[in-house]
Amino acid sequence: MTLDVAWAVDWVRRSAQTVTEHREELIELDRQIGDGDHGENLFRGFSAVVAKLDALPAEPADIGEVLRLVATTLMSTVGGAAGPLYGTAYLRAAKATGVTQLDSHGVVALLEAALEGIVARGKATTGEKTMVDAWTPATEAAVAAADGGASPAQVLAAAADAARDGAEATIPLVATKGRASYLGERSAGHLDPGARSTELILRAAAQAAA
Amino acid sequence: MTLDVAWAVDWVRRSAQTVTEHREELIELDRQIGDGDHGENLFRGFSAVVAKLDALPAEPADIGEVLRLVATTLMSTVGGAAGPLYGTAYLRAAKATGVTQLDSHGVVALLEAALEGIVARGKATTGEKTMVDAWTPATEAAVAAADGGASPAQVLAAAADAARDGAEATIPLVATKGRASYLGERSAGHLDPGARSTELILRAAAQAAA
Amino acid sequence: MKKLINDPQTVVAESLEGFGAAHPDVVAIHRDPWFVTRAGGTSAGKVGLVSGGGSGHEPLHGGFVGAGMLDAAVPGAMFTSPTPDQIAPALQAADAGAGVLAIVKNYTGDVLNFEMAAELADDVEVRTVVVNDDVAVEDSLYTAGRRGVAGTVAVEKIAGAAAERGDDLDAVVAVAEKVIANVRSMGVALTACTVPHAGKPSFDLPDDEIEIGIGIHGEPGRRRIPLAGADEITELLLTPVADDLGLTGGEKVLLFVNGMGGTPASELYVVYRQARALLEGRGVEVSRSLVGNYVTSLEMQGASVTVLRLDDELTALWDAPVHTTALRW
Amino acid sequence: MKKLINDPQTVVAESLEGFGAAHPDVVAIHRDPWFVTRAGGTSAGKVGLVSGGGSGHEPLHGGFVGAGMLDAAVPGAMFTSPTPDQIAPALQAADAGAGVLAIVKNYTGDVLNFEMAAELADDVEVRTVVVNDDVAVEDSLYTAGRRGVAGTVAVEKIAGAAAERGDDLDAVVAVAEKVIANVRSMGVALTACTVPHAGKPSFDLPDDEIEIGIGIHGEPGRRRIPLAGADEITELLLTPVADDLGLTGGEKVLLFVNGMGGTPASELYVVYRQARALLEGRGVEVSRSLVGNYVTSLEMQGASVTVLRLDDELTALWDAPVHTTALRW
Ligand SMILES: Nc1ncnc2c1ncn2[C@@H]1O[C@H](COP(=O)(O)OP(=O)(O)O)[C@@H](O)[C@H]1O
Ligand SMILES: Nc1ncnc2c1ncn2[C@@H]1O[C@H](COP(=O)(O)OP(=O)(O)O)[C@@H](O)[C@H]1O
Ligand SMILES: [Mg+2]
Ligand SMILES: [Mg+2]
Ligand SMILES: [Mg+2]
Ligand SMILES: [Mg+2]
Repeated sequence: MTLDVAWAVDWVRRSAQTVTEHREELIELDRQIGDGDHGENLFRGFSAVVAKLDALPAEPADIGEVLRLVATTLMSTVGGAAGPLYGTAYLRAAKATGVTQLDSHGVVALLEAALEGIVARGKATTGEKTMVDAWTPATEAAVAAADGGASPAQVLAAAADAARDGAEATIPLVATKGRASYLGERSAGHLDPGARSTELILRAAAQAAA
Repeated sequence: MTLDVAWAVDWVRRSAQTVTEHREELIELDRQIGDGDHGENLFRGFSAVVAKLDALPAEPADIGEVLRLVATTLMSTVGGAAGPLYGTAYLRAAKATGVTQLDSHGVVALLEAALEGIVARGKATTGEKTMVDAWTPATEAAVAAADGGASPAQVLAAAADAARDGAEATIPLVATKGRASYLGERSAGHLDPGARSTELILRAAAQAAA
Repeated sequence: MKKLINDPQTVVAESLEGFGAAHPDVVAIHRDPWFVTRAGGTSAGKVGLVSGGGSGHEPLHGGFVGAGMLDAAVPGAMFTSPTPDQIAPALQAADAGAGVLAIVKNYTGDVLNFEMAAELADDVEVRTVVVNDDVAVEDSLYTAGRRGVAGTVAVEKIAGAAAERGDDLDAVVAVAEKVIANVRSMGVALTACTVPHAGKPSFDLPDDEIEIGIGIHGEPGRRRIPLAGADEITELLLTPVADDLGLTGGEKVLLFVNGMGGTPASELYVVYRQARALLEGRGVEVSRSLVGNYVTSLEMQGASVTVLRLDDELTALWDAPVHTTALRW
Repeated sequence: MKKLINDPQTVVAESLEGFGAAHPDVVAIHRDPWFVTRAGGTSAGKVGLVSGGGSGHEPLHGGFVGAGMLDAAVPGAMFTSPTPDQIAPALQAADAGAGVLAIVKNYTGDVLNFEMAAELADDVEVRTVVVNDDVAVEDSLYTAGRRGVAGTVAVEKIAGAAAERGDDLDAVVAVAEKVIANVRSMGVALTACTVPHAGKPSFDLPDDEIEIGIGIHGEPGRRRIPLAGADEITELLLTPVADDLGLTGGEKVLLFVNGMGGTPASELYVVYRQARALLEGRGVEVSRSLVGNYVTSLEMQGASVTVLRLDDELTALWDAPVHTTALRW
C-alpha cells in the first residue's frame, strides 16, 4: 500500500478541520504559558491553505506540490514562531516528496525532513518544551514501524501516538526555547501548544491514510 | 435661650463628623446621578475646617468669625459645584451673624442669608433637584417656628426636619441644574446628594443646639 | 481598585511633581496652591490663556501648557473643579499686561469656581469663554447646558495660536468663540472608570452594554445600548455631531477621535476610519486630523468623536507651531 | 470582551487604513501585504530602518515611521510576528541603496520571520540587531534570551537619527548596538489585556495581585505579588534595571516610563517621580525623559520603566529632530 496525492490533499483538509475544532484549546494552552495566539495562528494559516487548495485549477501533480503549497501559505499567513517553524517543516518535507506515491519509508523520509526543518529553523533540541518534543518521538516511532514492515497508515498512526505521548511529556518540563521560556519555572505543569498541534496534525495524517 | 460661639464651633465639628460618617453614602448618591465626588469633596473640606479650627490661637470672637473661617476654607478646599455654593452660603451667613449670641430670629437670618448665597451663586430655584430643595423648606420652616415663638434649638430642629423632607422630595425630580441635569429623565428616582448633605449639616446645627 | 498610586489623597500632587520634573523645559509647577505655567512664563504683551478643571483628564490641561497654547493650567482634585484660590494666582501668573482668557468647560463647578477666581483676581482683566461641545446633552433652558468635552483641545490650540501671533484680548476671545460655535463632540464608554477616592467604578455597566453620550467625568451617559460593532457605534457618535453642525457637504473639517484613556490606539483608528468615511459620504472634506488620548477619563475604555468646521483662519491657527508636552508641531 | 472593533479578523487592517488616512503627510500604507513606509520614502543614499512585530503595541512601530526614525514598519496580526512575505517587501521599500537595518525584538517568532524575510529579500543588504532590554527575563544559555520591550523606542529613535545624519550601515548598526548594550527595562501589569481573537483576558489576575516582570504580549510575568503602592512597585522595577546597567553614580540617563495602554497619564507620572528619585538617590542624573504610552499591550493596565545610559553622542542623537506620528520634536 502507498499514499498518493489524494491522501496529501485529504491530510491538509483534515489538518484544517482539526485545527479549527481545537482552535480554542490551542489558544487556551498558549494563554497559559505564551500569548494565546497559537490556535488562532494555525486556524488562520490552515484556512488560507484550504482556500488555496479550493482555488487550484487542477489537482497537484505530486505530493511535494501539495506540501509546498502548505509551506508557502503557512509562511505567509501564520506569523509568530509557528509560521516559520511549520513553514520550514512543510518546505523540507515537500522537497523530500516530489513523487506521486509514498511507501512507508517515504513517509519516514517526509517526517524526518519536517523535523530537520524545524530543528534547523528553531535550534531547539528535545526537552526544551517545544514542538520538537512531539516531532522527535513521532519520527523515531515512524522509523521503528517502517523498519518493522508496517504500512504507511500504520507508520503514521505510530507517529501520531508517539507525538501524543511526547506532547503529554512536555507537561512537567520547564521551557527553555520560545515564548514560554520567559516564564521560567512557571512554565512547568502545562502542555506545550506547539507539541499539541503537532499531535493533531500527525493524527490527521494517520486518519487520512486509514 | 440663645446660641453662642461655642455652639457655632460645635456645629462645625459636628458637621465634619457627620460628613465623615456619611462620606460613602454621599459618594454613592453622587455616583448615581453625578460624578461620585460629593462625599469626598465635603470630607476634604470639613476636615480642613477642623484642622484650621484646631490651629486657632484663640476662640473666635463671634459667630460670624467661625462661619467666615468655614466659608474661606470650603472655598479653597472643596472645589466642584459644592465648594462655591457652600462657601458662598457660609460667607453670607457670616455677614449676617457678626454677633456673639443668636436668638431664634438670628438663626432665621443665618439660614436665610445662606440660602440667598446659594441662589445668588447657583441661580437655581426649587424643583431643580439641587440643595436649594432642602435649604428652601428648611428656611421656611425656621421662619414659621421662630414666628411661633420656638427656641433657637427648636428652630434648627424644624429646619433640619424640613431639609430632610425636602431632600426626600428630590427623589422623583428630574434635575435641571448641576451635573445631574446631563442625565435628563434618568436623573429621576435618585436623592440629590447636595440636598442630602444640606440635611446632614442642618441636623448637626440642631444637635449642637440641643 | 487597582491603581499605580500611593494614596488617593496624594495622587494629584505626586503626579504634578513627576510632570514638572519630566518636562522642565516646557512647564513650571507651582505648589500651595497647585498650578502649572509655561517654563518661561507668558511673553510680555501677549494675551494669557488659562484653563483648568478636575484632574483625571490628562493630558488636559497641563499637557497643553506651552508655546502656542496655554500659559497656565489649574488642576483640581480628581474629577473636581479647582478652587478659586488656586485659579486666581494662575490668572495673575498668566497675565503679561494684555489680559487673560479663561477657557472654562461648561460644568457648574468649573463655571462657579472660575467666576469666583476672577472676582478674587480683580487686578487682572479676565475674559471667559465656556466650552460646550457635547451634543449628547440636550441644550435647553432647563439644563445646565451642554458639557465641555474634547472640543476644548481645539479651543485651546486655536485661541493659543491667536494669542501667540499677537491678537489682543478681544480678538482672542472672538477666535475662541468662533471655535466654540463650530465644534461638536459625542462620546461612548465601554467601561466605567474608577476615581481613586471612590474606590469603585463610576457606574455599573453590564458586559454586553455600552453607554452612549457619556461625559468625561465617569458620569453615566444619556442611554445604554447593547454592545455593537465599531462602525455602528461610530455612526451613533458622528451623526448627531454632523447634524448639529449642519454639515451639508462642501465643508472642510478637523476630525478628532479622542480616546477616553483605556482604549488601544488601534481601536481609535478603526473609529477614525469610519467617522471619516461617513463625513466623506456627506461630501465633507476631512482636511485635518487628530487621533489619540487627549481628553481622558482616567482608565475608561471608550472614545469620542469631535468635528470642527474649519475656515482658512482656523486652519492656519490649527497649523501654527505648538510646543507643549502633549501637542507639538 | 468589549472592544471598539468590527471583527477580530479585520481590526488590524481597518486600523491601518485609519492610520494611513489620518496621517498622509507622514506615512504611506501598503496593502497586500500590509506594511507602512514614510510618505516620501527613504531619501536616496540613506540607510533604511525597518522594524516590525505583532500589532497591539501601538504606537510601536507604525507610529515611529517618519523623518529621523523608521523608514518602514511591518505589523503582524495582534501579538503575532509579521510574516516573511510582508517583511521582505518592506525591506526592499526601505532600501535606498545604502542597505537596511532591521530592528527586531527578541522573540522567537520575530527573529525567525525577519531571518526568513532577509533570505527572501536577498537583493537588499540587510543587517539585523536584536533588542533584548527586558531584565525580567533571566538571561541564560537556557532561554530564548531576554525579550525586547520598551527600550526598542530608544533604539529606533537613536539609530534613526544616526541614519538621518548620514551614517553608513556599519555605523548605524554600531549605534543601535550601543543603545541595546545600554538600555534596560522592566514592567508590571495590574490587569491583563484581551486579544480580540482570543476573546478573554490573556491571564487571570486576582483583584489584589499584580504581575511583576510582564512582557508586552499579555503573557504572564515572572511572579505575582500582592498589590502595593506605586512607590514600592516602582522600586521593584527600577532596582533590577539600574543594577543590571551597573549604575553606580555619576552617569547621565534617559528615564522612560512607558504605559501599557490602559494606565492614566497621572499614574505614569507618579511612577516617573519615584523612579527619578531612586535614580537621583544613586547619584544618577536624569538628563532626558519620556513618559507616555509608546509600547503598549492593548488596554493592559500597567507600566514599564526603561533606563538608557547616555553619553554625548547618544544624547545628541536622542535630541535630533524627529517627525513621526508618535514622537515629534
Ligand atoms: N525555537 C523553537 N523551536 C521549536 N519550536 C518552537 C520554538 N519556539 C517556539 N516553538 C513552538 O512554537 C509554539 C508557539 O507558537 P505560536 O504561539 O504560534 O507563536 P508565538 O510564540 O510567536 O506566539 C510553542 O508552543 C512551541 O512549540
Ligand atoms: N446651580 C446649582 N444650584 C444649587 N445647587 C447646585 C447647583 N448645581 C449643583 N448643585 C448641588 O451640588 C451638588 C453636587 O456637588 P458636588 O458633587 O460636590 O459637585 P460637582 O457636581 O461639581 O461634582 C448637587 O447634588 C446639587 O445639590
Ligand atoms: Mg503564541
Ligand atoms: Mg460631584
Ligand atoms: Mg465633581
Ligand atoms: Mg504570538
